[in-house]
Amino acid sequence: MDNEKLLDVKNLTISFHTYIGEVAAVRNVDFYLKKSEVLAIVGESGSGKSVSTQAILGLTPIPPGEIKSGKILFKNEDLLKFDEKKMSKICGSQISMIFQDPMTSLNPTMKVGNQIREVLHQHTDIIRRVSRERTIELMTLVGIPEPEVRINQYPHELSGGMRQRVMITMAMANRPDILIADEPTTALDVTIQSQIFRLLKELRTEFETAIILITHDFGVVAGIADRIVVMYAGKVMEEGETEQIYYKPRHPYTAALLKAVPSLVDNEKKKLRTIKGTPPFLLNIPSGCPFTDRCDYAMRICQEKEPQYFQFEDNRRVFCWLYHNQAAEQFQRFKDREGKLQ
Amino acid sequence: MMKGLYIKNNLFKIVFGLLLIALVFTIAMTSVAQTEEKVFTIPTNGGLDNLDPRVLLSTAHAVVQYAIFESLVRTHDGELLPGMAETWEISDDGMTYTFHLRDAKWSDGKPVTAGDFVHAFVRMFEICPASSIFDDIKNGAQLRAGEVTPEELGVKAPDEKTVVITLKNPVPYFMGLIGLHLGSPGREDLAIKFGDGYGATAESLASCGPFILTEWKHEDKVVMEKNPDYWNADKIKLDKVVVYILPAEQTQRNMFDNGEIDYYIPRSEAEAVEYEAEGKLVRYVRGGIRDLHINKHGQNDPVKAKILGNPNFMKAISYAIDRQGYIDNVLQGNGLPATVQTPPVTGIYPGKTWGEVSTNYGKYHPETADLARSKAYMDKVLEDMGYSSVDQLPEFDFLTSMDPEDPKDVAAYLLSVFTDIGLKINVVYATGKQYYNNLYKPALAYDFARAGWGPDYDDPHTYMGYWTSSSMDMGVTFENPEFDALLDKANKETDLVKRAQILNQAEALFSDIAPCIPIMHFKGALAVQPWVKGLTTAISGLAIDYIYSDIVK
Amino acid sequence: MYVIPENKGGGNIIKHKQQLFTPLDHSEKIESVLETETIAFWSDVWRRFRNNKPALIGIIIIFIFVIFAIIGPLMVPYQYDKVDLFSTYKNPSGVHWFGTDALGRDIWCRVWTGARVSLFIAIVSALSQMVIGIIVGSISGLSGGKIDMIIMRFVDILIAIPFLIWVSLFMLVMGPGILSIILAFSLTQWKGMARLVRGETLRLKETEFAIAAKSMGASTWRLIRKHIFPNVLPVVIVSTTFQVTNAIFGEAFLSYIGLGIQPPMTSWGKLVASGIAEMRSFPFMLFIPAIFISLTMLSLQLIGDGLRDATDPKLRQ
Amino acid sequence: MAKYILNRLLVAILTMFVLTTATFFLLRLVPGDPFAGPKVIPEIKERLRIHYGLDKPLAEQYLIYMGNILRGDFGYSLAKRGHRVNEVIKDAFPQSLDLGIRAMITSIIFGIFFGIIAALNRGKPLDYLTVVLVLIGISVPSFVVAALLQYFFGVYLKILPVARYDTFWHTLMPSFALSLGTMAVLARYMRASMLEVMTADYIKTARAKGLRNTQIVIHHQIRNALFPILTILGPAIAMVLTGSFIIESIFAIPGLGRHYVLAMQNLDYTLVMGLTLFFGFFLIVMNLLVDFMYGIIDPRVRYTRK
Repeated sequence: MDNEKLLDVKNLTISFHTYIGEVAAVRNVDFYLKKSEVLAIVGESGSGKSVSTQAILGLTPIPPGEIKSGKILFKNEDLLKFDEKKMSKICGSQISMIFQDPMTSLNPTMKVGNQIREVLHQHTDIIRRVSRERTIELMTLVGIPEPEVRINQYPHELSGGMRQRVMITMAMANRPDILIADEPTTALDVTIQSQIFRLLKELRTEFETAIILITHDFGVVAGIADRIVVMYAGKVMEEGETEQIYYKPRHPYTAALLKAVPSLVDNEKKKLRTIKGTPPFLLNIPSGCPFTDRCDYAMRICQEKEPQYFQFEDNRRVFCWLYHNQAAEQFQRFKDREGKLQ
Repeated sequence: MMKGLYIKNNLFKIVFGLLLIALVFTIAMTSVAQTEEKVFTIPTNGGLDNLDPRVLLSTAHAVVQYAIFESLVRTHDGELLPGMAETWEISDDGMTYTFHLRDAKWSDGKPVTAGDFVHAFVRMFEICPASSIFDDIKNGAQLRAGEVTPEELGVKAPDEKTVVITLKNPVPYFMGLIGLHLGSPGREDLAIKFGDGYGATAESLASCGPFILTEWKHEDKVVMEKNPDYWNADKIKLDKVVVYILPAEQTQRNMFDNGEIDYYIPRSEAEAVEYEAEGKLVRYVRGGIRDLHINKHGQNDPVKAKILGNPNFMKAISYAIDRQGYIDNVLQGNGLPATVQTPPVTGIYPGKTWGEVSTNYGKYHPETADLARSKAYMDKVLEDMGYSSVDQLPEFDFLTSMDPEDPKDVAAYLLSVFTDIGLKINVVYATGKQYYNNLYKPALAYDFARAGWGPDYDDPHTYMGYWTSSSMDMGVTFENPEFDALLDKANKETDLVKRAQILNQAEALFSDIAPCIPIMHFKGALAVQPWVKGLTTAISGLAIDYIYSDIVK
Repeated sequence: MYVIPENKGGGNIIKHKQQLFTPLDHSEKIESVLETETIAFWSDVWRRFRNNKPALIGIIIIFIFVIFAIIGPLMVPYQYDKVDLFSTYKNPSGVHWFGTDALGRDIWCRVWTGARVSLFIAIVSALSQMVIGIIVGSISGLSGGKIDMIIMRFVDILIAIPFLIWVSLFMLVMGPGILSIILAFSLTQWKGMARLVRGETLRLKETEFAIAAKSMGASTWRLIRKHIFPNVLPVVIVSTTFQVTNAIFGEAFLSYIGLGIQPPMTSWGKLVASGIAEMRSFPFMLFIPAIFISLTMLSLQLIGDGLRDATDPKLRQ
Repeated sequence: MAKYILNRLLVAILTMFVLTTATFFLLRLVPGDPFAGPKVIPEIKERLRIHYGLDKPLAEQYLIYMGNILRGDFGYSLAKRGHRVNEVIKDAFPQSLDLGIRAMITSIIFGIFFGIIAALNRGKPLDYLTVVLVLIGISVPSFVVAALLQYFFGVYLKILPVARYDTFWHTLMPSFALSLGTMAVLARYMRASMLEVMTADYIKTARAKGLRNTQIVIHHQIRNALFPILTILGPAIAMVLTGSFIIESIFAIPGLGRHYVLAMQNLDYTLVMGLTLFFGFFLIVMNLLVDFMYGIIDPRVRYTRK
């Protein structure tokens, strides 16, 4: 079982030291990734999903950040113990990442060709002349038209979709084992979004790259992800296979998130719902479940005591008191109201 | 992207290379500069703008002009030497001077002619701001006013080698005047050729003095080299004279300490004492008066005019001034308390100084403060005005210059005196030009003005002449017909002893009632490098005379 | 269907199970309350400023200087313009704490009198620049169009000439004196502030709350007072702090070239200028006022930096 | 781009026009007579006024002056008799320019260097040390620095010439004294700019690409941090220009700044006018150049202005 796990994040806790105190951004988070699998990490902004994935590549700014505990096992080696030199061998070659805003993620004063070549030169002994051809080849592969022209352009001269394709070229240049895509389409419009996802799917098939897709939008997950991890306030709320989560959400938060997704099937009938309130500020961690104040099914215990993970047979975990045997009454209410989804 | 790095490396190489080259050059140059030339180096504050002696008047200009031009005669170390004139005769009535020129050449090879002197004097009366000191020359003032033609001026050239000057008064100090750089010959051809730019560049000038102007880098330096054709060239020992323009006095002192300049005028007595301890100080006598002018017209305010025109008011202030205390403590002795306008060292007739002749010293103004007398005088003023206390006096404007060459602290001391006797003062602190503008007629925009006067020639007349009614100089408001008549009489008197008596009488009258309070006479102090030999000083004219100096290192 | 795990921390829960597993009312949930933005903002700024040690030291130094400017001259039995010919050029001692100058005037007294003048000039001119800048900038930003263009071209012209040149020209016209210096600084130095305020105004004009306020019929004045002014204030305050330093240097420069304060009144700039002349023989005459100018400049810089850090929206959170 | 340049040029010309007019009339408001002086006779003063056309009505003087300026002639100086203002500028500008360039280079090299050092060591002793140095640079008046340098290196250590502007060694102290303020400002900006870039997304990208820290600093951070610095070069040039007023007099450098102070004190209308216009013109041109340079170097600006 374990050797199937390409990446295994265990008990990860990350805090940020700010002038007003310590903010616990990620608390005891566990998740894993299998070979050529697509894992989606879903959650609102501030849920800790970006922080925990950036820690994989050692991108957590230290200080103010501090990794308080945990392990990130990549091919059974703990990445957190790697020094800069070893880490730079992994980054961009075995694990790479693309970011939310392709405008700001590309160096504005450097030609895109050079930015792509940089990653080739960094990890291979390829000579300059060949690297140019290779770059053009890669750009063609991700569907950038006229790569010979684009290679000499600056990021601002490209459209948003093209920029993200450049980012993907860079990320895929060395055929990594894992690609972390941090909200890759948020800044793009809907048609481009689907193109990018199609591209990611193709690349995954072609290179057998495992993908961690970070998003706040359940809508984009369904078509691509194999498994889903739902995060909220630095905690994993629910984890399971896509289809199960999608059709049978077991955490009230997951359910609420799903209700916020516009459905293509029957958007006429249903009103789009949003979750009331805002996520808690993680400076003072609430004593109970962090979702309590926004939860429609909150119980007194939720305010007082942090829930446990309830492990289900079908490889699902839920972080909620509803599954305690004494909460049957409230659980029934949940089942009745959210049953429509199931 | 490695390009950026390469450029940076190259830049470092370039910078490093340049530094290395500069180092090599500097070392090379310093070794070349070690020559046996005798170079005398002079500091000056600046204001070296036009070297035509007729255009602008300043110490800085004079330092160069005395070296590159030769007047008819030259005063050196208190002695009258021949100059361009080999010999001269003075008529018995003292009104006609005939000068016979020697054979001399300008630096461009043209001979110096009597016509050059005529041109110089005509030009002086036409454009020179200070030409009034030559007003004793016949028709001089009239030429300036445009009333006569240049041909009628009392300076004539009967032939190439003779200059005849006719005066309207037989002034005894005329030989001193004619030795001023103002009276040096000028070049009409160059003046026409260069127009407004004449005198502003080294190229536009021809030299005829002991040194030749060879380089003039504006606001930086003036270089003069020994004139081999100078009539007394055998006695000139310096090969080169360099004038550096150094506006900050602190810089001058630093350069002097580093041996980069050959003399330095200490800016305070404290500095002078330090140099005295090093044995580098030369103390000398210098003419000049620092005084306080009172505008008796009170800026056309009748009440003020009544107060300021009252001699008792003048004395109330004068007796409150502690001249000796000020000089001893603030200037550490670098000055003489002035109780009359004319400094005692001033010459009057052969063998006598004014100090030995005048009977007015200490009589009308005190050396140390006498506050009781001051108060007595003030009470008289208050009585005349019908006031009961000093507080009723109006506020007075005290005009003071901010020219950095003037020691500001005299004004500050005077302010404290005003405060002591209870006057309300409004300080008008004006820049150079604005100061003169306020001070002079017709503006006379002051009640009190801190002023001073430097001698044009070594005679008491230079200190009194500018207080006559017709004078336009220095914002004076004496306007006393009796005083005017005495001065006029003195200038017509050929008997020097009688003349001295008349001047003494005029001085007594002036000191008693004139709206002018003398404060101090100057003492000069000069720090000189030990290798400089034969540097002399003078009461008037070129204060520091280096023409015949030598450098012995 | 489900496999319910054992309760690990069970005992506690079972005890109160009835209460613990009852649903929570809405009223029992904590609603996240949004405080009034400005109050939260300023207390936030203060909190961060307080943690900035250098800035606090700066404030303390300036405060001490202000106190001494007020009481310093009264602490000694001398007056700043009182000439004492019998104690000139005295080194600092128990009698004259900072020594005396060429006229025997007590330098302690003169330094603090100079502090009054320098700080007064600096603060008043910085404040008046601020007022002019805010007025011109907000008029320009709010009205837009031609008025904006004309004002901005005018500002361009003012900016084209180095500030010392403008100030010296104005000083020449108005004659030396404290009032002239303040006027010269105020009349020529509001340009940066106006630009700043205009930029902020333009930006804020487009923000939602301003548009909302306008659509609800708020008057322009109200818009400025309630919405634009509080938002512009942080940048304005920071910029004013730096203007104070400019004014202190400007005054020193004017005094050095002789266009500054009239004697016997003095200022730090004047004291430094005369100190430079006496530096070789009496170094204390330069160092004492120079240290005060430099410390003041340093403190103001620290305060300015601290304020900037404290109000920087990027650093908030 | 062409339209932008044209617009900027028009504004520059308008600025020069207003500047000329304002200075002309402002100077005539100054009380005093440029020909006043010790022992100056009124008739001679009057003659000089006529000679320099100051007796004409103000409007006529203005028109004549504007006409001359269009021909590039600033006329004769009133106080520096016999000197054309053009010549004065021509004589003095090279020294000021030389000094300015040296000071600018010094301040740019050291300012940027210190800024980078401080930013890279943020929160460490080296950062504090640099910040303190920078603050001292800003806090001590340049004329105090100049006077101290002159005494220390010239008189006390005797390793550098006290004053004047002659060999390379002469240029060291004045250009260093002049560069201090600008150096400090540049260091502060560079530090802030570096820190801002440090948090930029593309730095994260670079790290995710597996670039090492030094590579990131050199290839991505410094390069991008330098661009905002360009915008303050204009004001920095102005600072160096006016900073030279006092430095030039302390080190006896025959430059423009010294003339400016003297001309002001002497009410030398024509010289003050000429120098003000020259300074203005120079600054406007420099600002334009900096702007255009910015447009050329920074691809983002180049794009948005097309």
